[in-house]
Amino acid sequence: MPEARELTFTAAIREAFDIAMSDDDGVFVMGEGVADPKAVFNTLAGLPEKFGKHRVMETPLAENAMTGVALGAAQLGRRPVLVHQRVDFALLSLDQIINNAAKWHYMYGGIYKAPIVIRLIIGRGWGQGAQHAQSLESVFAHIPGLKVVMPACPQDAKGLMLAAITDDNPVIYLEHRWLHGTRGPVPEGRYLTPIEQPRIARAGGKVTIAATSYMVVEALKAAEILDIFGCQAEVLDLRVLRPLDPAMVIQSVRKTGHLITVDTGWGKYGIGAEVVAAVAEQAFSALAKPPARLATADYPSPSSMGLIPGYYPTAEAIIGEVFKMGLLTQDAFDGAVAALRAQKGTLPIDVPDPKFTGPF
Amino acid sequence: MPEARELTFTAAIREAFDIAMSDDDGVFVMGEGVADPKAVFNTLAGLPEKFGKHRVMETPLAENAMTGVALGAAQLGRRPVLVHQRVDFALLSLDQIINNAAKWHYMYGGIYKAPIVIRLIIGRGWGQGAQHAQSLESVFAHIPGLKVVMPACPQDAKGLMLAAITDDNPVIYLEHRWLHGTRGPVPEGRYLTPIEQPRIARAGGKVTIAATSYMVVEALKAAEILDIFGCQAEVLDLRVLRPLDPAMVIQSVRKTGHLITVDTGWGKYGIGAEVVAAVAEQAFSALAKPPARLATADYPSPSSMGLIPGYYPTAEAIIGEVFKMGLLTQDAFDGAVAALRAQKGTLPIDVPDPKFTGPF
Amino acid sequence: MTEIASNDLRALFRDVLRIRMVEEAIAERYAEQEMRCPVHLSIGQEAAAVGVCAALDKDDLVVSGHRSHAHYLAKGGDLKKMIAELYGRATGCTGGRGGSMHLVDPACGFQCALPIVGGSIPIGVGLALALKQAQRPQVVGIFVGDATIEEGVFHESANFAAVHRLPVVFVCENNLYSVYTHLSDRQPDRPLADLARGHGMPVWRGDGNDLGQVLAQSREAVAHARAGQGPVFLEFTTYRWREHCGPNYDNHIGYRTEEEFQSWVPKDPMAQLAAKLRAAGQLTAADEERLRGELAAEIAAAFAFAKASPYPDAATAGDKIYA
Amino acid sequence: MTEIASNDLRALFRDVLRIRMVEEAIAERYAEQEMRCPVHLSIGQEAAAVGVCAALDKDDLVVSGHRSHAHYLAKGGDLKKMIAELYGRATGCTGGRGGSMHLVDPACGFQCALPIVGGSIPIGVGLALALKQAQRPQVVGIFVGDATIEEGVFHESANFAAVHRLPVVFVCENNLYSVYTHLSDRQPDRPLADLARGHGMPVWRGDGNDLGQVLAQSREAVAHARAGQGPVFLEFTTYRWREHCGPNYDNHIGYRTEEEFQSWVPKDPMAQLAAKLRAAGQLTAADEERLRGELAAEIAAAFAFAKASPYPDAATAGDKIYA
Ligand SMILES: Cc1ncc(C[n+]2csc(CCOP(=O)(O)OP(=O)(O)O)c2C)c(N)n1
Ligand SMILES: Cc1ncc(C[n+]2csc(CCOP(=O)(O)OP(=O)(O)O)c2C)c(N)n1
Ligand SMILES: [Mg+2]
Ligand SMILES: [Mg+2]
Repeated sequence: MPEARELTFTAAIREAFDIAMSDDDGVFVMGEGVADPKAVFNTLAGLPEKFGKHRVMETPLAENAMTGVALGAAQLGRRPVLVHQRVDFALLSLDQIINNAAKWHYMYGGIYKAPIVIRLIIGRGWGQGAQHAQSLESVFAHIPGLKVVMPACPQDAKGLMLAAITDDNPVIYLEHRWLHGTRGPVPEGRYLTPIEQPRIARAGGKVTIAATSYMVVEALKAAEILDIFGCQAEVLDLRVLRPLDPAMVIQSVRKTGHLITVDTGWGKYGIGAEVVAAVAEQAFSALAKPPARLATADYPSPSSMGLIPGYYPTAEAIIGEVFKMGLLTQDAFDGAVAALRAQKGTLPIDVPDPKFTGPF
Repeated sequence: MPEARELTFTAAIREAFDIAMSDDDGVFVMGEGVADPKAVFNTLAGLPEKFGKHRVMETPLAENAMTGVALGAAQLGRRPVLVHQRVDFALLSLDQIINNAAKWHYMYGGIYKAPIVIRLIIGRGWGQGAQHAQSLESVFAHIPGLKVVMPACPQDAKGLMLAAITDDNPVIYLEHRWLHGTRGPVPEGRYLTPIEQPRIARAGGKVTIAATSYMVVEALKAAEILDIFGCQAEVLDLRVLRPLDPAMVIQSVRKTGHLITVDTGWGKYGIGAEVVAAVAEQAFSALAKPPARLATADYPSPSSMGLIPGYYPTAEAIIGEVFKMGLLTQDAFDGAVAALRAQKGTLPIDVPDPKFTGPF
Repeated sequence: MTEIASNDLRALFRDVLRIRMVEEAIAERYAEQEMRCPVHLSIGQEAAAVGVCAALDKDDLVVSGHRSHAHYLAKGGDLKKMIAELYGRATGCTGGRGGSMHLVDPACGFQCALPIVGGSIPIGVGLALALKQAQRPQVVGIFVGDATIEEGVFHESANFAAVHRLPVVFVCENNLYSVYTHLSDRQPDRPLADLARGHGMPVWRGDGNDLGQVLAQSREAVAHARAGQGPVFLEFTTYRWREHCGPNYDNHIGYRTEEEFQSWVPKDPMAQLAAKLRAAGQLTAADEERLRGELAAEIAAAFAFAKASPYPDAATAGDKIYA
Repeated sequence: MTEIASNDLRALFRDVLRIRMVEEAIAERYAEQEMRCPVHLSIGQEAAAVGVCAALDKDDLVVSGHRSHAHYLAKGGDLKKMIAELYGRATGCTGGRGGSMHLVDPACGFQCALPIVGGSIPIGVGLALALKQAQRPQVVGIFVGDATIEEGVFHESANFAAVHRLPVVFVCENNLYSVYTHLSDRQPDRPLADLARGHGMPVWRGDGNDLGQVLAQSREAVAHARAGQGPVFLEFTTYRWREHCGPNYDNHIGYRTEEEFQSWVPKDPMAQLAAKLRAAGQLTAADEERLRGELAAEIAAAFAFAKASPYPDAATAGDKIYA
């Protein structure tokens, strides 16, 4: 279906909630600040007025209990969406998420379901620091019984949210703060993006870049420049981390012979490890070169922008890996890096775009 | 140093505490049940009497706060060891572990340290079920700032505990319930097992088996039988999951060309993923065959022993992977399996040995 | 406090005796090593379970923790399915998935039991939220122990229930111990129920071994919660007779004295109730014998059912991971 | 309640004014986009910070949360290091590692600040445990907001402090809001301090904008904690003037009314204190001008220091991950 309409990631999420709540009275949103004037970075703007404060429900500061409350309410036909303004806060609720929600259906022999969505925002930039900028998707993705999604474009932001709300299982929906301002085509009305597979964000034949969340943006930046310098990268937006379906990655690697993973979390025991391991197990002989992983540096996020260079993976780092794999000449590599830097201009390192001025 | 003395894993842990508390008045143990008559499966037997209840300190049920209390006390020169009788309970405290303890030294610019040990017991068997038999080491191993150890033999149980208590960083010490009854040589007195490297549990040249915790026992069982059937396996006890040093695994794979990982946790985004990814990145060409991962089945732990077959990796499953890699003839494989089964006899599937009769 | 008619109590005696006999049968057979999961017995504590559940309506809901047998049975849970669950059989209430610490019977409103201490509290509050959102008249009973309320999640849940005036009845069975650790090692010396008062809840405190008092106080508390006046808190003092987990007596191991235990024996909720009924002429020796006979038969049948039931098929272990 | 000598108050006026002027300077310069981290200002709430810290000894310890500037300064934290930290410079109190939400100055006993709400509470209690274990005479002040005590960890920590009679002074600045959510949407209608009573703690409740009252109550509370009688709880009612996070006024965005805000303006702790001192003849216009001049110079110097300081070397970002 051709669809010209463009929305921001923020507006796409908002539209998903509007539709979900209109379609099903059982759906309600809960969390700290969901009904306040900032409306969770505007993703819920106008919804308290439209649906009432009992369906966009402020909560006390009580992450663990609120998760259990959502799960309890879900037993009687409600479909709660719990929101935390930072994934870091969800660490207070892993008992209810991992011990209870993830196992609910299984451990009661299938008689119960756990249709809850937990929406978690990954912070970055403007000095957020160690406790407001973690990207903890690996922790969730490791746990059977959960589903874990990370949209990277507005279309998926909406489609995966609608799918998550419709799903009868607990879905962890991780959204990156730096995606909120991005724009892209978004179909009107209700549609579900299946919680099943990666998305081919850009087709190419020379190297496979499997990325998550905001790193898809970096990967696409890299791929555009690489294209100019004669190397066609295929960018896969992993999008669904659990259940992870590696088939599309494997298919791509069979074509390209080269694999680079780039994700927003820490590398050790991270998303890239699973992707690389799955490919190594299932498509070993397709790999022409050792695979490479890019991830956030293996330490807590520092606050000062002076300490940020080198912390997050970038398009430039991706191009560096492509070069190391022997897929670019030295000249092409130098040219690609120069082009990237020119494109970036003088944008400070701690914001995604000039409009982002903190404080959160 | 030759050392004939054998101790159980339990006694080895107890000895570590006895030494640590005798050597340093700052060391104290805290947790639910640490000073009760069961003494945490006897690992602390006699210590409350010897050191006083203020140094083997009962706590209320408050996992998150107790972790913060330990960290706070550590700021003034104390060296607390916090004990949870099940790792599952620690999910209530990941805020303090991940947000605070792991980042303490880093986020305060190096002015503070976090010398705390968190000792977590992994349950298995006797119907423990979904919330008392998780093996969550991947969650901890993913987090920079933590150290994560999993001893698999009495010598390391003592040496790693002493090292953990001596370390100035937060150390997660994961001990498997099914190891408590195992026996092995344990040197007398104070010694530290460095929190640095795997251990070669058995040398061999045909296939590398990288295992963790109780799976080292299964791997050794497999290796013994494999030996009889002409296939020499090298068993590496990973032992230190963070910082993970893959060098020894890589060295072994360069020799054997074959890699199997076996761990006590879930497989997806698990310990094996990191090991396989590290080998694929750093020693790709050394692999003669695709690597294989064995892990706990990708669902919650069921209670009924009727549902346990197939849930945990076994020596038999390891031999199965060796066979699939083409390292055994069909006859050798059949013989190895038969030998294993004969050895196991009629021991029920939900206990490590005939003496284990629950209820925990 | 409402007076309880003694014929009300008579009906409840059966429930108390039944729970006692079920748990004694479990204790007796546990050594056979066929119930291969942890068991937390409520022997000595039955009155709280029975009194509270008697004050609840059939379609009210209940959640519990690790020590849930009595709550499950008092609320009307299926005995056969419970015993089969302890035996790990396919006919158990979760088909062997959960074991003794995850009892469940939605047919009678026994919504769930969970062994992570405090883990079921917010579940119960969430049920109450949904009931209120749907303007349904039920209330939710949440059974906790004296240690359970040390967990932060109790307070978070209590506060939420209070601010939303949810129909929740917190029931705290204060048996003085958390495993082998005495209350005084875990909490300051003040009435435990003050914690609930801090959350603005009305509180009833009673002798948990006196079924009449439990019932009377529970009725008042339930009425309050059902009237939409928000959550309430019941604290019942009682005592666990056997070890924390498992079938045995354990007064010799050193965490409590034989004397302390002996001081509770005369307070046995079952014996007290029986004496009262006998004194009121409502329970003859013959009645009691008949009752015991009936119950013994029912219990024997439940064990027989469990033992005759198949184990779940290992091939199904990977089913129903996702709904 | 103890009477506070007005010359005590005079000395404290300087502290209040200093904090006010520091935060106004931050607010003014924030738009320059050189302080690139979130800032949570205490303007309007200074009296609680100053009064409590005045009641503490130099070597007593303090922990705080996201809104920590006032506590840091009141306890004696280094202003230059604080401003440099907001500017992300190598000379900041954590060398740029933490930013505004992780202020620290062990030299003056300001042990830490943490932005995970409630995260520093058990840290403070752990410090108190270590002090008690070492039989040292200090107490620990733990600053929390009205929402912070909704987190379970507050209760877990309070209970532990109470059972071990630890020298802890909980200080709750009740400014009625959690970000943009009013207290009444989050907690039932009862005195918030009842929560502390539930844990067996003595409680003082006062006007957090009246420095004299804050100081008098804090002295009593601190004395109680220092005497080994266990933790205490102070609740001070106050009001945040600016937005939750950031430099601006935000009464127009809709979560509170301009009228509500205006009703607090006359209660300005600084203005009230100044008026009192003027009436007592302890503060002349000239005094005040001189004070403002001194402080303005100190503050300007701190900003100049920060701006002149280098950023930390990116090459050091990977240092000090492990001790
Ligand atoms: C979060 C958590 N911590 C610890 C345990 C271990 N544990 C199981 S029951 C129990 C004691 C609970 O005491 P109480 O709430 O008084 O109930 P009782 O056993 O006396 O009925 C403990 C500590 C657990 N299951 N979950
Ligand atoms: C665990 C956690 N949940 C949510 C937040 C987001 N948050 C930051 S400050 C705050 C409000 C705290 O309110 P209060 O304790 O009253 O302090 P105040 O801001 O009023 O000073 C919230 C919800 C957080 N930082 N940490
Ligand atoms: Mg108890
Ligand atoms: Mg507030």
